[in-house]
Amino acid sequence: MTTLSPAAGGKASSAPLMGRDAEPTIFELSQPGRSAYQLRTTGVPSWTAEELFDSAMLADHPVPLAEVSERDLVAHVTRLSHRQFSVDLGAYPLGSCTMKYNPKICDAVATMPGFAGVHPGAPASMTQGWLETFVTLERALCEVTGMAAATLQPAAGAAGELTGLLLMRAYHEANGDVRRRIIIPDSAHGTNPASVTLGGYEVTTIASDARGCVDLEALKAALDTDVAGIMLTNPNTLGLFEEDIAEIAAALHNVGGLLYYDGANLNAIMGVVRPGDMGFDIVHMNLHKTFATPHGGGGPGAGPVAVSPRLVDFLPGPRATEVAPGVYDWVKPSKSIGRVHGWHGNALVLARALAYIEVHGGDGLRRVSERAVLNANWIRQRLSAKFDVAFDRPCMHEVVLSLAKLRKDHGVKALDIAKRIMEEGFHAPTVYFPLIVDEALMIEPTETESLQTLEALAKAFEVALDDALNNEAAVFAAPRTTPVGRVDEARAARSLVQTFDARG
Amino acid sequence: MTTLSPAAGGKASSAPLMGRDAEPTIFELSQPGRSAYQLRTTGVPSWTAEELFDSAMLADHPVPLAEVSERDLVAHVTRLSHRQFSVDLGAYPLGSCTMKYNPKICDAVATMPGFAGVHPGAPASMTQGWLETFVTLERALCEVTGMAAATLQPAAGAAGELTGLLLMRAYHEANGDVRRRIIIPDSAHGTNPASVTLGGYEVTTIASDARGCVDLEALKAALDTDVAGIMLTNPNTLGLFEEDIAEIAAALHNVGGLLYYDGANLNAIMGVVRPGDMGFDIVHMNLHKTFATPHGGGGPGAGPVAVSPRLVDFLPGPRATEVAPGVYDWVKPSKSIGRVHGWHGNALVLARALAYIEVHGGDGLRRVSERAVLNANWIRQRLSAKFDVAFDRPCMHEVVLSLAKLRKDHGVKALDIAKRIMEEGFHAPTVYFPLIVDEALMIEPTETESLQTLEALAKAFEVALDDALNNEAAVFAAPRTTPVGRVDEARAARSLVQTFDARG
Amino acid sequence: MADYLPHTDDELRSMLDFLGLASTEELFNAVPSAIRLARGLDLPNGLSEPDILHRFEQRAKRNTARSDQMVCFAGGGAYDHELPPVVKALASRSEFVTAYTPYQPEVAQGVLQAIFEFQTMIARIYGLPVSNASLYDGATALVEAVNLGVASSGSQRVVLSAGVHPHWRQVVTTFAAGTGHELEIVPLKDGLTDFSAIQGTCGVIVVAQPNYLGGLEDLASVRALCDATGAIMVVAADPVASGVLKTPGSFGADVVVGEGQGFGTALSFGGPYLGLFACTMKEIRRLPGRIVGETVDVEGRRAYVTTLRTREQDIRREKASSNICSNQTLMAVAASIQLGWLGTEGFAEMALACARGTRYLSDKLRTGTGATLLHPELNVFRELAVRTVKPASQVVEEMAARGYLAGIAASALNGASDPSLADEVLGHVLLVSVTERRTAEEIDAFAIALEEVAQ
Amino acid sequence: MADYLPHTDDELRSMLDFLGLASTEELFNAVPSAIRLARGLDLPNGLSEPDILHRFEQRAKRNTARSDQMVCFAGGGAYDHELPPVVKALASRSEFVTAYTPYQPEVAQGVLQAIFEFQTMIARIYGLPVSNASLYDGATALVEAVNLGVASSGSQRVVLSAGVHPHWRQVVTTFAAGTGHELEIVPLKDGLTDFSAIQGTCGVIVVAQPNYLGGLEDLASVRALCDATGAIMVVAADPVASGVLKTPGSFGADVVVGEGQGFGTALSFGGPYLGLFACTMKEIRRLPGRIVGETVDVEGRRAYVTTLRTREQDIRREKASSNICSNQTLMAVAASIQLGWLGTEGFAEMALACARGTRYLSDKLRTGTGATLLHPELNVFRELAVRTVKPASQVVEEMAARGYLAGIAASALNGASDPSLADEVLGHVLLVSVTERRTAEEIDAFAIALEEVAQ
Ligand SMILES: Cc1ncc(COP(=O)(O)O)c(C=O)c1O
Ligand SMILES: Cc1ncc(COP(=O)(O)O)c(C=O)c1O
Repeated sequence: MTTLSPAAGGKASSAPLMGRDAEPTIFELSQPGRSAYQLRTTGVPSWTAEELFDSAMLADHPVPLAEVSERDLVAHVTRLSHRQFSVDLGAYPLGSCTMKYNPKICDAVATMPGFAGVHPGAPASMTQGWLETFVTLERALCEVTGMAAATLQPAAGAAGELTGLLLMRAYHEANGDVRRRIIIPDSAHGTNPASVTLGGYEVTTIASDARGCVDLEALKAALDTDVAGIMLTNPNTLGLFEEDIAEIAAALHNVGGLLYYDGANLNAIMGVVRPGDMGFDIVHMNLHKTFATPHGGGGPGAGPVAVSPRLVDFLPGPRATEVAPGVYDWVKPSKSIGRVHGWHGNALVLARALAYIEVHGGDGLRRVSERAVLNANWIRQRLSAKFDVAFDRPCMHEVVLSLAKLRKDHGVKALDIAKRIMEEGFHAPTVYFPLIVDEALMIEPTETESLQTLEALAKAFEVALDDALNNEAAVFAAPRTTPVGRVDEARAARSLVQTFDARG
Repeated sequence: MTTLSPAAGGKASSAPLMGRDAEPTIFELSQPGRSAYQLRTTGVPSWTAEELFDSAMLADHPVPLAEVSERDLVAHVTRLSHRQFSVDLGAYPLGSCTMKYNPKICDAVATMPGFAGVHPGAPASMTQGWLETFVTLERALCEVTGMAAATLQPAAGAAGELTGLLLMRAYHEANGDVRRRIIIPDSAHGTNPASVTLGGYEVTTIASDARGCVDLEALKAALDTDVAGIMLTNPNTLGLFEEDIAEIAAALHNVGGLLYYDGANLNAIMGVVRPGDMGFDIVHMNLHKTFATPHGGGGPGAGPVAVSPRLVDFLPGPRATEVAPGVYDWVKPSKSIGRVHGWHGNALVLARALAYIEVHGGDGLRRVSERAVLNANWIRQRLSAKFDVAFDRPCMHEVVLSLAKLRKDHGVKALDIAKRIMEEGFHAPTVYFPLIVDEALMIEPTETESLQTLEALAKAFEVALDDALNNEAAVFAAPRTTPVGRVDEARAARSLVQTFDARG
Repeated sequence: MADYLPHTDDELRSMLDFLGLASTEELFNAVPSAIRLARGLDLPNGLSEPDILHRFEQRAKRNTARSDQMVCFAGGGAYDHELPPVVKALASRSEFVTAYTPYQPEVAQGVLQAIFEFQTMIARIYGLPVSNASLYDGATALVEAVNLGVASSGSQRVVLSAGVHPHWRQVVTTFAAGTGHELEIVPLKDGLTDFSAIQGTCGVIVVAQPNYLGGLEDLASVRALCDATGAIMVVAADPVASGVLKTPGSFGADVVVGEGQGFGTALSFGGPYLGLFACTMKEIRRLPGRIVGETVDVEGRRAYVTTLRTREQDIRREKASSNICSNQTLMAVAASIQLGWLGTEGFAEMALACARGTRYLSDKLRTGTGATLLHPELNVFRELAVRTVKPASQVVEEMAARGYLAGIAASALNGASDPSLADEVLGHVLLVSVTERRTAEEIDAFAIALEEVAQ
Repeated sequence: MADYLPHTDDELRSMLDFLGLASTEELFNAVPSAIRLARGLDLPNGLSEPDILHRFEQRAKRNTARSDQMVCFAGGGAYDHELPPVVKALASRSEFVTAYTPYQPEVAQGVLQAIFEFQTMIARIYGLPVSNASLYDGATALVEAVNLGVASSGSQRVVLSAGVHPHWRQVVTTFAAGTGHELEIVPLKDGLTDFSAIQGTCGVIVVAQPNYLGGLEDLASVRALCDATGAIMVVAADPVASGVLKTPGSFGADVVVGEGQGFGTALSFGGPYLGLFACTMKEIRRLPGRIVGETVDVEGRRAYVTTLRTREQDIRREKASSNICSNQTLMAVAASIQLGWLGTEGFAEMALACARGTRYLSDKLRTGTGATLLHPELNVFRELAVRTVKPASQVVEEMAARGYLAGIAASALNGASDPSLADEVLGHVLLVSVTERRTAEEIDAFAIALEEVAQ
């Protein structure tokens, strides 16, 4: 490799400002009698609580929250923010999570008073802009996935999965067909089996083959008319494309089963290949991954579910529908499974996604996927000299390393390497997922990271490895530069302190 | 002192996130061919530059800026922000600067599209909301200062000073009165003498007396009809109220001189005493200090100038004026000195100030001053056991310590103590101002800091002192926990690198 | 002009070279050509940010029901509460917004501590010792509560008050198709749940507090019924009500769920919102979703971390307590900030102000004929069921022309029929809500307009 | 309900006790009672934040000339340039917003580095080696430039082109009353400065590029004139123009000043804006205001600090190069972000787009009769002087009704008469500006409307 200029990331990603002490909780900052709130002057009579309610209902003491000034609230929360790594501070190559940079235009759209300030119970006549947004987004998502229609209600990927399974169930039931099993490869994300249970099915796990893909023979052996369907992500969680997908689809359809596509990895294939064209019947998308909603420290997301024509009538409802050119209304599909969200889904996340799609356009979305795959392959190739790549061949948008050998030979775990990488100023990759890879480190650089950042990231991996081989103590002690050092997770579970009040 | 619960500030104010390396400049992050910008699709013909301009005018090469992606821009700037202390992160007791907490409602007002999006050249008929804001603010400022009218044009305190001096000049000239001197106490802020020069006057400096106040006799001795006026701040830069102000005013007025009030310290006296009632003729206010515009890393501010009735006609213009109830227009004062700003002043700062005033109300403003003075006196009393207070008596909103003895006995300078305090997670106090105090440390806690924070701050001073007495090396090495250690200022001036291109 | 992809042409070439590829197309060699998309995506060309902003501004114009342009009297689970600039500013800090789930606690103390504070606040508000780090929304939180209740009680018999918000009931029904729970809906009588017919062993009993017509239920007798039937007591509780009323936990609720939108989240057309979930210590290992615990780091410094992870889907897979992975953390962070801003006193004041405003409006409607109270004798909280002479949905449309979002027609939530309202009134019930943001002046004018329009 | 003061009643008492005071009133014992305010301030009572926000929203409604609701063709020194969400988000980070002047460099590297980058960018844009950290606005930057020029040349004779923005000329005139500079205003001829009458030694010659009617001056001959007269050459230059035109520095300007609002600052009703100031190395010790330099810390790490501080008022006092203290740092930070966002290519593209739009509009106005070009033959940049049959100020009012901020009537800037325009045309000159944000569609419709209205 030629030498590259400095990266927009790495050690400098966030310099220490001052000190390394813990920030007190807001409850410790609290002083009786202090406050920050200000409410509107209403001119409504100041009835007492006793005048308004039966006394049996009345609280006998106020709920104790914190009592702080606005100034102290601001300082407290701002300081907390300085104890938090984020995409905006640097690269976040967390596999399976697609921590791409999210354009700020999406924030701008999601905070427009004409979107954010709209009550969800307002009639369609007064929310045409929102309905248009939904319909336009639904169409775009269907084009990207090759499906016929979609529900936008599910609030995240897992909610989409469960929705999809209920759609399967409704479909089979409408055919008078009772089926009990769902097939899931052992590389699947944990939400898949968990959703299956909630969908009232049993999980049949099939092992991956030596290529890291679905073992076609094992699959065929598992198939019968008790199988309601299969859940797959493609590329799978190893970042590998399931090349036999057409055969898999045929096999499933042969026994009357449906194919569910876990779209968490859609970022790899936009404009290249579509789940619908692979033979999938149901697809959820993680808008918070592929379509650039920032992850918010754990959410919110949105997990729309798109389906093939035969499932359209079963979709949750009501659905925003264009009932005449430029006129929108809520329409409930004829055999709808019902609502899966209290209102219309995570609407502002949906608006963000549409902004993202519209600013990119069709070509742009394909470019996103190309670059995501390019970056992942570059880092794979760059690291393969010193690291073992699990299932070493060209990958899609992410790549999985196995540190099994390192663990065996040096007692250094994937987690240790992850912690050491953080000292270099990057977020760690995903560890121990997928479960089928020993000591897995899963890297998803995403398309928004530059070559310079990839190189710096690769160097960070090398530095960590170097320490693991020559300076084990440094690896076990890592991270030493973060606001807290390695955290005692066992103690947290053992002597549970789940609220401030639960403190000993 | 009883033990207080933890403060919303101090060491924890901003924990280190990762590493301590420098952030590269944007020019080093630049890669030819990369970009972030997006412009509107206009449909205007794509004429070349050659088709639009005479070739002699055309740039022969584009101005090289940086070439970065939006993602890298965001990471770069966000990381820079993590290398910056601010009020929102913790206490900032910088004397003379009034680094109070600034309510976020002011930001909300200043970003309303109905204010921020208005072109300054739009006629009064289309900007009545702005003119109302100006007129309402002017009236409030006049009430707080006890003056008759004000100009809102000056962009900061220093601009206000110069405007005030030009008003003096115009006033005297209109009286056929040629005067050449302005009196300034030696404790004055540097902008005062600098403004005097630009106002075409000569500075006559008078020494402070043993109380730290204007030496009345020395002042009287300096007065004659060549004196155009005096510039004072009251409380003065030592945080002390000039008790002889009535006598001073009388003496000045006796020789036909005017009194100029440097309102940088207005935060101490709102609702308690008014410059107009003290006998001042001209007052500037630092809205960015007293009226809660955050300082922006050095600006913007706003320095409106209010005057007594005899100076109203000379004010800069045009001025927003209520010409009929609820109807506003621009009116130029009859003998206006002219414009002192390209448009109407720092309008958004003015809007912030009005929001601040309206949310506080008259009582609230007085409370602001009471608490500012209370906090300063508390910290004075708290520190006086271990530190020498310059002119040790009750102060107003700030207090000045002198470390002359420490310097003499231990070679530890005020600057060393300031740097050591920063290791405790607070901003340092002001050092070496006012110039008349040896090894000055000037502390202005402001009213928004809590007792808990004051106590933590006092402890930080004590820790620093303790180190100075017992562990000098730690003081000289401070600060060690900040993004960079002590900075070589001499080298910066000696081998000047004022742009990236000036690098060796 | 740029997209968000940093690769220069030179870099593209060098990267492909490094991989030994001739073109980006070859990156996808693993994708069988038979299934590849042979054409470009049939989507409009990308446009620039200002173009798209302009387009969204045009769309926004067609959303007339904006809380900054219409006076909002709509509630029904989504409220126009105060959302101060300071909370918006803090909750939108990019460190919170652009972080992932706190899998690496050493670099996620900010989010973790904010969640820990959130959990503490929600636990206190609901009067229970345990809260999780959020669920999707109130409706799906109720689904999780029912699942927990069934798992805990071992009985799939789930009794649901018809006073539970119709949408929430619908969501519970949808998911019961998978879990196989047997749902029974219990009707209301005079605006309150009539549990009198319930007998025998139950798995779960669900009641809403207040119910969706605003009525305050008698939680003590629900507790008694649960004791009698062996049911887990689940309350779908408005958390704002705890500012003035006894907490559901103090009545012995086992699980309390609710919608936290009112704490720092804009109306947002229904999402992202904030599912609240609190329970007893007994149920903690059945808790759905993430929970943050306090611990220490290697140097003994206080630190936070997600804990009891073995309940979660990524570890327990098909045996997990729930399938939830992404939740609504950012809203939880916003809620912790908003509740910090409200504080003990503000939280109580806000609830009281809602109650006062509601009383003020209900007093005005006592004398009307066009718009009257459906249940004049009821103790209500922040919601009022108003009976209109004209169909309620028509009233909403006509009130819009006068600048009001007047409420929600019960029929819009319920569909053609509903166990909570008699068929003949359903179309004439308007759900009206008064928050602390409504002034007497606004309420006065609204009452007059409503009386006129509803006639 | 809260204000922003943290003191509880208990704390107040304990603090006063600690000071030995009985009341807060006693804190002010040093203030003679004769001058104390015996009453409360005569200001309305404080209201809550939501009340005040509501009030400002009402006020905002009376500002109809909003760039998001009227199509903006006004310029005259303030431009409706692109202000992308990313720049707003970054520039509003509270670390930048709530910091003071970087007096303690160890905790101010963020602001310092941003200024260093800003200085580099402005120096490049103006084609000079030195830029400061900002001045108040373009007009006051020009005052500083004149002061520097006089100090450098030793002559107080200041020749100012009438093509300099009228407000800026007025500001220079105001401050000359203090400095005693002798100002001479040189008229325009056919839209360009006619310096032909200038002879003898001069201290400073000031020209605007473009001048305020949009016309592009011949900077090479201004340089020659400065050489001939011994004058310091000051150019008040639109920094946007450097995207397509040669920089003023490349013509040998000694000092270049300008208004930086177009780089990341909203129209803001005229402020806070951003005064730009660049000069030759020769003048660096006369530079007004702050300048940031690169250096190292004790460990040799790169660091930034304000430097050459001995020029400044806090050190040099009455002999300082300027009295400026607070400047417009936050706007400079925003500009550095905006210029980073534009980049080399975007900066050029934006300038070109402005020029194209201006040409597109001017072509349309060539055929009209109601609105015509004042100087049809002129090379212009982003500004057009349009001659209207109706008084220009009336045209502005009537165009507003059609949804346009049509421009600025020259008379509104100039007052009754002006050296730059003949008396008989002054009232009929409309200054129109086209930025990169104006679409062909907007310009087409605008030209038609203007032609109709101006008739
Ligand atoms: C492969 C895969 N499937 C499903 C999910 C679940 O998505 P969500 O977190 O939105 O529920 C994830 C999220 O991490 C995932 O990576
Ligand atoms: C006492 C005093 N006077 C005047 C000024 C100058 O104000 P500005 O910085 O707004 O020009 C200051 C600012 O620090 C000050 O403290």
